[in-house]
Amino acid sequence: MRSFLALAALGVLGAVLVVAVTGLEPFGHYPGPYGDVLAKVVPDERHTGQLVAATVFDYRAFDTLGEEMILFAAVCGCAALLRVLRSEHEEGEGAPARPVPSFAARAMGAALVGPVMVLGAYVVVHGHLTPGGGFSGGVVVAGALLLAYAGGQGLRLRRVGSITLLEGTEALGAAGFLALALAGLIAAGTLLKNFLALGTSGMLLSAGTIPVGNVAVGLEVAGAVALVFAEFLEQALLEDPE
Amino acid sequence: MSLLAYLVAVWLFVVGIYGVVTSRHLVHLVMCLSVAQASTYVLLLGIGYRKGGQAPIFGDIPTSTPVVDPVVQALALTDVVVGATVSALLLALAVQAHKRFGSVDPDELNALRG
Amino acid sequence: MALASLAVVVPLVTAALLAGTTSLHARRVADVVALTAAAATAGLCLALVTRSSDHAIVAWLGGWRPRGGVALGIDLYAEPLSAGLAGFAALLTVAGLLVAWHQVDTAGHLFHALVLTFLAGMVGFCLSGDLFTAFVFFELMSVSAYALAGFRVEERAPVEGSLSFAVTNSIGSLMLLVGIALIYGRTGALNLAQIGAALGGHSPDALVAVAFALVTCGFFVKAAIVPFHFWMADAYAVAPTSICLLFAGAMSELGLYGVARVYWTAFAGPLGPHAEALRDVLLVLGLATALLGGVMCAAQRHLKRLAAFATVAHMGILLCGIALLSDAGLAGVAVFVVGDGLVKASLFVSVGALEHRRGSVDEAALYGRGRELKALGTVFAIAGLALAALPPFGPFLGRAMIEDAATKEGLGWIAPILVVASALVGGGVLRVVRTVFLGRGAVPPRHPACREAVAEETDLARGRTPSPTIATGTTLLVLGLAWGLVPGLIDAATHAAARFTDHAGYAASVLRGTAASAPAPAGEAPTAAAWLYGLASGVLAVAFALLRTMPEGPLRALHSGRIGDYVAWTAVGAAAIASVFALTLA
Amino acid sequence: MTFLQATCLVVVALLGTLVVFTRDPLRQAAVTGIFGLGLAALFLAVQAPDVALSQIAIGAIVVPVLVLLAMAKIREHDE
Repeated sequence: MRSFLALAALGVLGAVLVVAVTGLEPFGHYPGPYGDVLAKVVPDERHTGQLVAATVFDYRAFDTLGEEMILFAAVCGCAALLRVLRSEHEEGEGAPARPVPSFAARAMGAALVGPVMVLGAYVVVHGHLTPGGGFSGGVVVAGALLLAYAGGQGLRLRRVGSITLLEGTEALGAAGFLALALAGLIAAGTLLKNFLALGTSGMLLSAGTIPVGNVAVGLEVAGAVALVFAEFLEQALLEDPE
Repeated sequence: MSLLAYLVAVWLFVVGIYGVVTSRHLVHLVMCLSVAQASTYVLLLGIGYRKGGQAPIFGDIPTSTPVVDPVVQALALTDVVVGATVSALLLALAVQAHKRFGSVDPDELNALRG
Repeated sequence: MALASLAVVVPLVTAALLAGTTSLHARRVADVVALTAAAATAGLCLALVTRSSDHAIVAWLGGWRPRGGVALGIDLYAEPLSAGLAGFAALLTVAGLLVAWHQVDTAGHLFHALVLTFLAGMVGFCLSGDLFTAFVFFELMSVSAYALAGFRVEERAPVEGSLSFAVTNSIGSLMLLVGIALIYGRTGALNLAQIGAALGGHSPDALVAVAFALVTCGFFVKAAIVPFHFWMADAYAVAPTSICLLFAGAMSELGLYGVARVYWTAFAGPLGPHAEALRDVLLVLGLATALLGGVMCAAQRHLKRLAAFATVAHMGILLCGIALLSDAGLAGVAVFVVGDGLVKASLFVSVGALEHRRGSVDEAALYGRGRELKALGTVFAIAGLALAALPPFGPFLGRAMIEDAATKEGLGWIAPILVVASALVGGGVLRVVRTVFLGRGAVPPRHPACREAVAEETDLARGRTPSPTIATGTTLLVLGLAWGLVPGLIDAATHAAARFTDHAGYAASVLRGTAASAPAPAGEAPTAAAWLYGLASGVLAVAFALLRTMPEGPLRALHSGRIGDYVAWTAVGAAAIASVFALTLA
Repeated sequence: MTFLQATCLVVVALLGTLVVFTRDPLRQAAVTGIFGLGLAALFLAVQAPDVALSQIAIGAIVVPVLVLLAMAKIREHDE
């Protein structure tokens, strides 16, 4: 009954949407003007050729601010929803040990942590020159932390205090991006306004606040993703209350 | 042919929602939602594409080269993050639902009705 | 200039600081810091209201002003109505945090951080002059809200309610985003004023109509307009009391604000010639929502669900006010939002207090057990009468202005329907006074949803109601009652609404930086007919309260609690609205 | 539209459908990962390398890992 209702409704909705999209310019004929204006002004005004980075971290930086805060709120939300309640408890000492990864797997994991971490950092700091940036790079760094875990080096997250550390990193990244936005307000009179020297296009230290924003976002994303991984892992290790 | 990208977007949207309606497993439901979410990426990038345009990064190409729209890419980036965060939250809720109800069938969650 | 930016950034910075120090366990410090931030946000928004009383404040973030009519960056746009709504949300946040003062489990400072990101989302959404930015902050609000609704994870109901909430609202957000993408594909613009300029002057085609339909549906999901309303009772019944009052008083209203904002900035030009058709569709939806919400409210035995369906009914009344597409109607909506929001927030606080004192929210289980709680019973009774729009309180003034505006448009016949809807809501609340606080009359049957054990939200086990809760609940109610008596309110609201609907002035102030000279029409006090309608709905509410059972028909069975059903209805609603818009507006 | 783009679009549509109709969540997690990579390929084909990288990070790392962790929790009692 429900699926028939849904089929009929979605059939109609799909048909209406098809009619609507026929009103769009044909594929391959972007009408502008927004993107074209940006393509014209960014290289001179922002000293970077990475139009997407300039859009994300300057012209539409407020969206990115909101996006980072969505990520932040979601991480707070996951941490709150998965918090360990008093009625629950961690596996006791006598609980069966989880299978230990083989030596080869651990060695592989450990050997990869460093290079993957470096790769992530590289992607983050080159965000104003090449594709990638804070978001992709941050996830890669979080992936490195996961590898470290898979390598058997970070068991018992809560006890080691790494969750607190990750929380701190995440909040620091979020606060960092907010601070960058506020610095624009203080130094240049407008929220999110660039206040750093633009430098020479193509150099690592150029494009003003864009690379700084990338680093802040990278920190936040790395902390956030790793934190969510940690929360889910901790749940998987919990005993359910019966 | 010029409509293919948009039609694929419409299809993903519709089929994703159909999956959500008929889903019998919360984790499956979350994945269906992400399929519907993917329709917005395809639609946005399809709209911003320009025939023969290069990626909007003037590194090795002169700044007079025609490029595809950077704005939709910025929007899609935000969209990807939003989709992922919602998935993470829903998965956290699915884990809790399993703890409280002993089931992940959305039709067997029955604490509320009427 | 900086005021608008700070109103968004202050709660966000505070949230980041609180979350970063979550392991310090300094609970009262977190309470005070969060309260200060929310109060500061409210102050900033109210300062924006006064500063923008002559001409709107446009803040171009990053300093990127538009060139040749093309917006390069994002603007925040503050005028009395938008800044006022943001300020109202901030005030309710202060109230919510006060109610949460004695909430036991706040998961470190995560609860406070989430409340503040929720607030920042609402403020950013209200002030955004850019369609996609509005979407981003709408999502910030939503994501925080999902987590807050499910905050009491130790129980079953919050998990289920939060899941329904998150899934249906995510689908709403998707529709909104598809609509935004379609608009961008047509205009190449995201700035609302620029979209309005690009769309204006062309007669709308299917693309424009469907895009507007999808944006509207996305907002309607949040506003719980029929048939997108199913999730609302489930989410509101399970959230902590402190959050319920924010949801009912501010979040739902923001959905309708979104529709109004997008219509009057971007679509009023192209859709203007089809305003009649649009009005009919919105009116049908509004009246259906008002009646369904009223019937379901009166049929409830679960007090939090009762309050939630009261919200649904009032969303319907608000939509009717917007549907008139007139300044006078919108002015009534603005007045109603505040008056009704305050009273409803106080009702949620009172239900929370009752739950705290008697350990239940089931009317049957509570029968006669509220006899000693005289003060609380009085609050319930006054709230019931005010929600029934009895003159001269806040909700009455708003509804009266909507009714008079409707009469002016030749739609006087909707007034009696709104009377019935309000009376059903007020009757439901007054019936609770009869059964719980007076212990008179028929015993209501038990409600299946009430069998859930009610966990303690506060650490004072069944003792007195915490004094911050009493103070907050009473203050909210008194403010809601007094709202109808504020001198000059009608003129101010009418002026603000005229500014809000002036799309040419909006475009000029955003794209060309000229201070629009807004027309300043005088408002009109409620007519005798509106007073009579107000009295009638008060009397009718008392009559409903005395009835043994309320007719509910098969409606209740539709509210099955199943996510799949809810999403199916969402698809039905979207398909219907999109096809009707495509046929009549294009 | 180039042949590459058309192919990617069709593949993405098929994989998306497959995700919806794969009812076993563990198998679905794998299909979702492939769907995510398909999307990334499509994004590269329409000159959106930034989005493609994010999509790989999300679609191939974050979401599948979260699904597997959630399933690890959920399945522990079903066995």
